[in-house]
Parts: sequence; C-alpha cells; structure tokens
Amino acid sequence: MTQRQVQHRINLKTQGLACGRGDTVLAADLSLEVAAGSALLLRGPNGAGKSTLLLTLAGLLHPLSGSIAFEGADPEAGPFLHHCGHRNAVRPRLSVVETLKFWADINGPGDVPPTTALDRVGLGRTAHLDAGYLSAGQQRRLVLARLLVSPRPVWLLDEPSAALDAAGRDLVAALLADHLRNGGLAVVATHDDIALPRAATLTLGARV
Amino acid sequence: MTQRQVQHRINLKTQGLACGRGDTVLAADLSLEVAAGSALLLRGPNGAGKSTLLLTLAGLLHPLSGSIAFEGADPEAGPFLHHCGHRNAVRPRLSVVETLKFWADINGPGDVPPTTALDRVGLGRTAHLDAGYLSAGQQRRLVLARLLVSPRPVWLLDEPSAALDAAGRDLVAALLADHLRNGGLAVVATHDDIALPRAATLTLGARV
Amino acid sequence: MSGFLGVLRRELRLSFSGGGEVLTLVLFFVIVGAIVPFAIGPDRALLASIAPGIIWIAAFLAMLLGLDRLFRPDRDDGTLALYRMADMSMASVVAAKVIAHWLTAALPLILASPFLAMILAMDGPTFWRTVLSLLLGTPALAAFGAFGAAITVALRRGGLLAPILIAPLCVPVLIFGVGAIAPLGGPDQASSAMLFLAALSLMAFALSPFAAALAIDWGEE
Amino acid sequence: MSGFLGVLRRELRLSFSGGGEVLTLVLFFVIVGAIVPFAIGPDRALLASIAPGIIWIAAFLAMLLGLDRLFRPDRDDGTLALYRMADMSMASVVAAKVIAHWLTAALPLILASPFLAMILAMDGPTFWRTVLSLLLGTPALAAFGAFGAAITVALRRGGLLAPILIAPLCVPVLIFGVGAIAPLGGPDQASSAMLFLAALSLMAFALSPFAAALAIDWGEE
Amino acid sequence: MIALGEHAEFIIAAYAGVFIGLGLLIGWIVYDSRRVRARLETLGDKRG
Amino acid sequence: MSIDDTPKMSWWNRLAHPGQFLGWTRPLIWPLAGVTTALFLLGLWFAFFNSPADYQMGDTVRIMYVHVPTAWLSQFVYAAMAVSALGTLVWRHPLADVSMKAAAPLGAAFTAMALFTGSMWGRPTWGTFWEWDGRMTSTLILLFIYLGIVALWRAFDDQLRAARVVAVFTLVGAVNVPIIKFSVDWWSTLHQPASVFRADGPTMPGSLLTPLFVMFFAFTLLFVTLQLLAMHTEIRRRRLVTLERRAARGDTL
Ligand code: HEM
Ligand SMILES: Nc1ncnc2c1ncn2[C@@H]1O[C@H](COP(=O)(O)OP(=O)(O)OP(=O)(O)O)[C@@H](O)[C@H]1O
Ligand SMILES: Nc1ncnc2c1ncn2[C@@H]1O[C@H](COP(=O)(O)OP(=O)(O)OP(=O)(O)O)[C@@H](O)[C@H]1O
Ligand SMILES: [Mg+2]
Ligand SMILES: [Mg+2]
Repeated sequence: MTQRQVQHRINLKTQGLACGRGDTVLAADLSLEVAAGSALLLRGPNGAGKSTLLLTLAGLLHPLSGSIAFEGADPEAGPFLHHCGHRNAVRPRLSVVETLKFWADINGPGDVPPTTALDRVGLGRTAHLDAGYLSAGQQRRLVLARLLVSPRPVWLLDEPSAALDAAGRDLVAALLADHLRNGGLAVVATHDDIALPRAATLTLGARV
Repeated sequence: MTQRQVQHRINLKTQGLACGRGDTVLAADLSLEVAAGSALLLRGPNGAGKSTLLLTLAGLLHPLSGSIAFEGADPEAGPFLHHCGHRNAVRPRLSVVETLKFWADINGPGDVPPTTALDRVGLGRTAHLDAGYLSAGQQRRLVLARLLVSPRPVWLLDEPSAALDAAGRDLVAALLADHLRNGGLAVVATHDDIALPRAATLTLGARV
Repeated sequence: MSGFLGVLRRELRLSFSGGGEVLTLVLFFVIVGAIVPFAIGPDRALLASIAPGIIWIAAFLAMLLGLDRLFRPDRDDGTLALYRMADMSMASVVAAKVIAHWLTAALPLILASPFLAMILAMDGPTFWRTVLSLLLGTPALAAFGAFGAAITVALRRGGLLAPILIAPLCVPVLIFGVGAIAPLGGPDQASSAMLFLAALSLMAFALSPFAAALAIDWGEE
Repeated sequence: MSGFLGVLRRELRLSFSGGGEVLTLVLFFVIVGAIVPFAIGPDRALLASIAPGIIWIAAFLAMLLGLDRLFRPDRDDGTLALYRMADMSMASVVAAKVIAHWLTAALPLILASPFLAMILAMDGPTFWRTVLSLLLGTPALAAFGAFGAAITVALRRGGLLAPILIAPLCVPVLIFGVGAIAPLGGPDQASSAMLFLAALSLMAFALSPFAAALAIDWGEE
Repeated sequence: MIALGEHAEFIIAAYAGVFIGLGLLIGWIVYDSRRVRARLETLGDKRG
Repeated sequence: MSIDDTPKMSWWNRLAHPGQFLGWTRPLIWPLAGVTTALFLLGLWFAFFNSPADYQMGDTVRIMYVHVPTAWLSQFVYAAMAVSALGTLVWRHPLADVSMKAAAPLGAAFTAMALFTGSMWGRPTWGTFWEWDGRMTSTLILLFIYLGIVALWRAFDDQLRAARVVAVFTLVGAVNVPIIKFSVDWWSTLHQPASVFRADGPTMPGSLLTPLFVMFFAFTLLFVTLQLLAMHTEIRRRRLVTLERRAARGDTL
C-alpha cells in the first residue's frame, strides 16, 4: 500500500445549501464557511436535521440544492474526511484492537499505531477484549480512536459525547483541540457543551 | 381486560447486592434504600456498571449475591416497574400512535390515552407518522410516553436524556418530578445533570 | 387478553404492511418448488411421483426460513425486553406469535399450492390430500419453529441456526405429512398418518409456547 | 491493497470465529439433502437418478440463504457507511466479500458433498463430475448472490427477498450445473455445459462487484 | 353465440379468466387512484 | 419553500415534469379508455362471431386472441421497464421511475394471464395444463422476476432510493433474460424431442389475423391507459407522502 500523503488545510464552503430527507427540506439556504483550524458546532432541537446536514456534508446524502466545496482538497489523494454517525460500526467477536486495525486498513493507516490510539482514548486495558462487550460509552471511545489511526483533515462528528462520562467529554474536547491546532477542520453536532477554541455555532430551526 | 389496580407507595431495599456480567463483579455490597416519592441517580464513568445495575434491579439479570426487595409491591397485581434501556423498541412501519397503543396493550393501559401522552412529550403532531422516521431524540421522547400510558410506581431509566435537546431534558425532569410527587420511585442512570428534588446519588466505581 | 390481541394485531400489521413479507414467503415457496424440475429433469411421471414431497419440502423450508423474523427483530430493538416486563406471560406472547406466524407463513402457502401442483403435474385427488395434510401439519411446524427461534434468539446471530436445529425435530411432521398424501400402505395408512399429523400439531401447539417462553427467559438474562 | 486484504481477513475471521456460521451453512446443506429421502421415499434407484439435482439444489439454497449476512450486519452497525468513505472503492470491497463468501459458503459445501453423495446412493464417477460442476458453478452463485444482497441491503429487513430476486436469475447456473453432471445428450453436451458454467462464473464474477457497488451507493443515500 | 366445439369449457375459462383478471386489475388501479386523491383532498391539496 | 433543481427546462423536460405531465395527460385518459373498450368489443365480436375455427385446432384457436396479445405484452412491458430504468439511471428523470413502478404490476398481470391462457390452450391441444417447454418455462421465470420486482418496490419506504436500486436490478434482469431463455431452450430440447406440438406455423390465414390484430391493439391500448392512470396515482402518492410528513413537522402546507 502506498502511504498516501496526508492532506492539509482544507476549508469548507457551502453556497445556498439545502438538505433534507426525500422531499422534506430540513435546512435551506445555508452558506457556511469553516476555515482550516476552526470548528463549527451544530445545535438545535431533536429532529432539526443536524444528522442530516452532517450526512450531506459527508457526501452520503445528496444536497437538495446548492453546493458544497472543500477548498484545498485533492480528490486524487483519496478521501479526506471522517464521519462518525450514531452507529459505532463495532462488531462483536472481533477484539477491540482488531477492530481498530481493520479501520486503519480500510481508511489508510497513519503514524499513530492502534495501541497508542487506544491508550489515548482510555481503552488501553481492553485492547484484547471482544469489542461487543464494551459498554455504550466505551464503544464511543473506540470510535474516537478511529479518528486518530487514519489522519484526515476534516472531521464530521454526530454527537461524539453521547453516552460519555465527564472524563470522556473532556477527552472529546482535547482531541478536537489537538485536531484544530494541527490545521484540521471539524463540524460537530451536539446537545452537550463542548469547550472549543475558535468554534462558531449554527443553530438549526426548532420544530419538534 | 380487567383494569388492574395501580399499585402505590413501593420502597426499594437492597441488601449486600452485588451485580455484574458473567463472573465479572461490577458493583458489590450495595445496600440501597429508596423510599416511595424519592429518586436515586446513578452516576459513574463509562463501563462502571450502571446499566448492569438497572437490569439487575429490573429482574432481567440475576444478582450475583445479596437481595432486592420491593416493599409494598403486590406480585398478584401484575408488574409494577418500567425499565427503559438503551434500545427504544421502536419498529419502523408502525405509526407513532400505533406503537404507543401496542405498548399500552401489553403493559396494561392506564388513564392517560395515547394521544394525550404524545402531546405531553411533544410528539402530538407526529402521531400518524411512521415511527421509523423519528430522529434519535424523537424516538427517545416516544419511549418517555410509554411511561405515561401504563402507570407503574417504579421507573428504572437508563440515560433517559441521551440524544435529547435542552427542552427534552427539562421534559424528563418534569416527568420525573410529577412521578415522584405521585408517590412513585425512580432510579436513573445518567451522565447529564437532571434537576430532581429529593434525589440521592450513587456513584459507581471508576474502571474504564 | 388485550395484550394477546395487541401482539397478534401488531404481528399481522407488520407482515402485511409495505414490507410484503407474506408475498416474499409465498414467492420463495413457489420458486423452490419450481426450480426442482430444472435440477431433476422435466419428466412428467417422475415429477408427479415426487410432487407431494416437493411441495412439503418447499413448505417446510419456507416456514423454517421465515422463523428469523419471529423474535430476532424484537430482540434487536428491545421489544423482547419489554415483553418480559409486560402485563402478560411470555407464553401468551409466544402463542400470539405462533398464531400470527401460521396465518402469515403457512396459510398463504397453502393458498398458493394449486399453482405448484399444476406445474408439477399433480392429479386432482392427490392435490386435495396435499392441501389437507398441509392444513393439518403446518401448525406443528409453526409451533416447533417458534421453539427453535426462541432458542436461537439469545445468540447474537441466529440466521440459519434455528432452521437447522428445528429441522430434525420436524422430520416426523414431514414423514406423516407425505405419508398422508401418497400412502405406500393404502388408504388406511393415509388416514392414520393424518391422525398422527393432527395429534402432533395439537401437542406441539399446546406445549411449545411454554417451552419457548422458558428458553427466552433463560437465554436473555 | 491493504484495504482489500483487511476486508477479506475480517470476513474470514467473523465466519470462522465462535459463531460457527460456516458450520451452520454446511449443516443446512446436509439437512436439505438428507430430508429429501424422507419426503420422496427411500427408493435407491430413484434417489440415485435425482441425486445430482438434489445436491445442486441444496447447494443453491444454502448459498442463497447465507446471503443475508453478506452486507446486512455491516449496514446495521454502520460499517457500510465507513466503507463508503474508505480509501478503497466499493467495488473492491464487494470483490473481497464475494471471495470470502465463496470461501466460507461454497468451499465447505463442496467438501461436505461426499457425505450427501453417500446417503443419496450416488456412484463414483457421477460424484466426481458433481464436484467439478460445483467448483465451476458456485462462483457464479456467489457473485450473483452478492448482487442480490447489495440490492436488498438498504431495506430495513431484507430477509428472504435477496434469495427470491436472485433465484430466477440463477436458473441458468442450475441448468448447466446439473447438465454437466447427468447429460442426457451424452458427453458432448456435458462438456459444453461445463464450458457454459465456467463462462457464467467468469462473467458474473467480473461484473457483479460493479453492479453491486452501484446498488449499494444508490440505495444508501 | 356460435357453438364452440368440444373444448368449449377451456375457451370460456380462458376468456373468463383473462377478463376477470383485467377487471380486478382495473378495479384495483381505479380504487387506488381514488383513495390517494381522497387522502390528498383531506390534506387540502388543490392541485388535484 | 420552493426548491426546484430541475435544470433548464427544455420542451422535453417541461412535458415530462411530473406536475406538467399530470396536466397534459389527464385529458387523454377517458378517450383512451373509450377507444380501448371499443376495440375490445370489436375484437370479441371477431373472435366469437366472425372468425372460423382452425382446420387443425378447431375452436380452441380462439384462445389465441387472448393468449398471444398477453404473451406479447409480457415481454413488451419488460422492455419498457428496462428503458425506463435507463432513464432513471442515466438521465435521472423523475418520471422514469414513476413509469417503472407503475409498469411492474401490469407486466406481472399480463404474464400471469399469458400463462393462464396458455395452459387453458395446452389442455385441449397437448392434453396437459403444463409442459416444461422452453418458451413456457422462460415465461414462468419472467413472472418470478416481475413479482420479485414488485416485492422489491414494496419493501422500500423511500421511493426515490428504491427507484435507483430497482433500476439496477431491472437492467441486470434485462441482461439476464436472454441468457435464461438460451439456457432453458438448451435444457428443454435436451429433455424433449420435438414431440411437443407447435402451433406457430409461419402462415396464418387472414381470417385469424384480423381478430388477432384487433385484440393486440386493444390490449396494448389498455396497457397504455392503465399505465397512465397508475403513473398519475404514483405521482399523487408521492406528493401525499411529502405533504403528510410536512404536516407532521408542523410546516404550513
Ligand atoms: C402456459 C403455457 C404457455 C406459455 C407461457 C406461452 C407463452 C407464449 C409466449 C411468451 C409467446 C410469445 C412468443 C414470442 O413473441 O416469441 C407465445 C406465443 C404463442 N403461443 Fe404460447 N404459450 C403457452 C402455451 C401455448 C399453447 C398451448 C399454444 C397452442 C397450442 C400456444 C400457441 C402460441 C402461439 C400460436 C403464439 C404466437 C405465435 C408466435 O409468436 O410465434 N401457446 N406463447
Ligand atoms: N431515513 C429517513 N427518511 C425520512 N425522514 C427521516 C429519516 N431519518 C430521519 N428523518 C426525519 O428527518 C428529520 C431530521 O432528522 P435528523 O436525524 O437529521 O435530526 P437531528 O437534528 O439529528 O435530531 P436528533 O437531535 O434527535 O438526533 C426528523 O424529523 C426525522 O423524522
Ligand atoms: N453482555 C455482556 N457480557 C459481558 N460483559 C458485558 C456485557 N455487556 C457489558 N459488559 C461489560 O460490563 C461492564 C459494564 O457495562 P455497563 O453497560 O453496565 O456500563 P455502564 O456503566 O452502563 O457504562 P456506560 O456509561 O458507558 O453506558 C463493561 O465493562 C462491559 O465491558
Ligand atoms: Mg441526530
Ligand atoms: Mg450504560
């Protein structure tokens, strides 16, 4: 496998972006600018469309109209973004470290070896446990480790702190701060308070 | 269906309770007393065993040792507790109100009709939508409505506010306050701050 | 009682709504029956002689393969945990599910069987005996099947496990079912096979809800 | 390439670890073959004459029914979404999965076929031809099957839908597979059937990863 | 009506089958169309 | 809230935009239905009163007037679906998937009718309702494919996603149908010597051809009419779903 070059300094710009499910428009006319090194927090009540917007930015849903541009991204150099949804992609019967190695394989490995990443998120001791036995919060920590093993400049995180304890929330904030300091970009949907430097906030409409 | 009498004023007492998974002891020698009208908040880091303790109290897992007593409960009068776990029991293709009616059917219906309960949790308008279309937080609200349609004096809630927005967290607090005021009892595992009157807190050990 | 009806109603709603699981199962039954001639040749006499067996095997497979939807989705989304704390016994939940399974997985097959009978060159009287034996025998398959599904639901992935656990148990149903149609020993044999079949169905239906409920309770904790 | 191998390794690990899915599938194959005598009677000559067909049908069903585990668990737990953002194309993910599926769902059946051949009273030469035709034909089944699984993966519950969609498309495989064993038209026919079979397998294996990747990408968004 | 010869029953069955089938098909499509339009009307959609 | 990302409207796009399409085809339905009925009455009159019995098959030849049109439509409808599938995949045309969805049950129905009339014809001529002959067998498989497509459509909640997936399957099916036909022919000739009586003699007297053609047109027009009606229903159903969701979310309609 040719070790691909890590891409740097990507800016996100959207122009008149509308996203939604099927024909239902959930957010219209969004013109966002998120520069490398800064973050955008998505807030809003349940059902506002935060997850939908993240999926659209990740390219997993088609925008209903408008455009999304990642400036500075080199499409030749492979994918440049991580998306973490509500589901953890953790399969029982594979051990924690096997799971992480597999993710590194398919996403292209980076400089951080899996065991180091596990230590960083506080799962060092569970490395050889069946990943299906992890508690809700431990699985979420494993997902965070995925962000570390394959470095990518854009992180799209959907409620990264759900099911995490206080230490876990601090961990999320620390990881994000590191990422931003290294010139990364992050869009984070959350209901919790995550202390972030240089973070703008976008609140999506209220409609339960 | 003979309308069963709603049971009242149940106290929870455990004596030297130990719970865990398989042979792994997660919490030992717990002697709890929770009186009717009061609540116990379970806290602790990820993997501490909060969910396990709730399942044990609900009778879904066997205690490793010790005993659990619900004083004042009449086993003849049918089940007296609600347990809400991480999973929502929401099935696509049934509408929201059908789902709630089904729960009322199997749990024994109470005085609150399903539509009223839906209004209470803020899902009134989605009543005839396919329940699979609800967002993560909306599904959680639907679960809360289940607690209302079949009145039971003991509530065991596992992270009831996960995926809920600020309004949703207030809703959880309000529902719990109502429940306690009516002489109910609640044990709630949570990472969030839920403002509750007369609530004790039990913090389970740290072991990520 | 409202709980029992609630479960029954929900199961029927889910089977007939959009997903069209009933249509899928019927198609599976017909397709399994219809591909046999490709494998063993279209000789009419040969086909006619084994047609009852083919129809029974197709019904057997279709019913067993429909099992996975009996408890697994409920377990995955947490409904099974609700049943355990519901104001009704697990046995009556299972009984409601067995009835729903028969109505949605067996009855439609029986209604579709004339078509298979035609392309397999079955004659009229044999066909009617086949329908009768299916009517008498499928409740036993549904009941045994529910038991198998209950045993495997606690495993993280049941998949094909329930069918293969249950298949050996169901072999008597198959033997009497085919025996009731194409009796080697004459009409006497046939009617006694029918009787056995009915007895098996009754017994299985009476016992399996309790056995299945036990299996679920023990497996889940 | 490390991605391709990673997927392959993971699939094999999952199939062979604890769950024993491979064992389940083999048992299913054997059971389907073994219940046939119960359903059609123990006449040895009759059994021997239809034995190749039965083995092929059993393999056909076992492979189609193993499909559900190909993409669905990955979709349910979110791994499929990861694949879509991985540093490898979806087509190569599918190709790795097809190979893994063949290794875990077809090869074990072929290894188990002597047992079935024995209880179905098959003779030696026929058996060897059966093994050869299975070796040539099952890759086509795996490839078609992956396509069917990809079509249905976006569904909340696919269940039996993939098998019934794919079974009609696989009829040629069955026809040539059996035709290669028990040629009524003589050895000439048999070898042309083998050729057709190999051609089908090659074509299916070359095209299906792309078709399946299309179906997944479009179905998921 | 002319005499249909010795196989009349098959001819009649074929025609009856086809036309009953067509009747069911047409009936279902028209019913479906009506139902959807009625539901659209209850939602107050004016575009018909 | 009017998000309409239809590109520059060419005349074709304008005619084929769902709303427009509804508008300009609605007046066609009643006239089409009238012509279809007239053709059917005419065809039935020809079939029973104005055509002779065949010298070989006797009166059973009258079954041909319903058998051949339905058999022909069973293939034509699949071809139409395959073209629509291309429309969905290549041009992403919103009407193409509506047309694809409307056609599937119609095609299944015509195929089932072809099978039914075929077996009603087979009994008097061959003595059996069913024979595993190549053409009949491949029609049977075609029926399975149709029903599979119908089941697939029903299994999806989101019709837009369904459209593309079904389109891929339809096209793969279209590639496969000739292979199936070939293999089934190979198989049936292998097993059956040419003992099966074939009716498709090259020449047919005009007295048989007239009713055949009239019925042909009647069935084809019926298909067109039903297809249009079903497409209208489908367009409206999609609007209905959108409106219901929107109402549930509390937006103004
Ligand atoms: C279930 C049984 C049958 C099926 C599925 C079937 C199917 C078909 C199909 C698909 C066609 C169109 C062929 C094409 O366009 O190339 C066709 C045409 C025709 N069939 Fe049948 N058929 C059946 C039975 C019969 C029988 C029993 C007869 C007469 C004894 C018959 C006579 C014809 C004739 C005369 C044509 C039109 C001539 C032609 O297109 O070559 N069919 N049938
Ligand atoms: N697959 C789907 N098809 C159609 N509509 C959907 C689908 N998933 C979600 N929706 C609808 O889209 C809306 C937004 O959902 P989304 O998951 O984006 O909300 P969210 O802002 O992430 O909410 P939460 O905070 O509860 O996670 C909801 O009203 C939901 O009903
Ligand atoms: N089915 C199981 N079998 C064996 N061990 C398990 C099982 N489920 C969880 N565990 C283990 O039990 C421990 C406690 O899990 P539990 O779910 O009770 O934690 P928790 O306190 O609820 O954590 P969280 O806040 O992350 O939800 C974890 O270390 C986990 O690995
Ligand atoms: Mg969300
Ligand atoms: Mg927990």
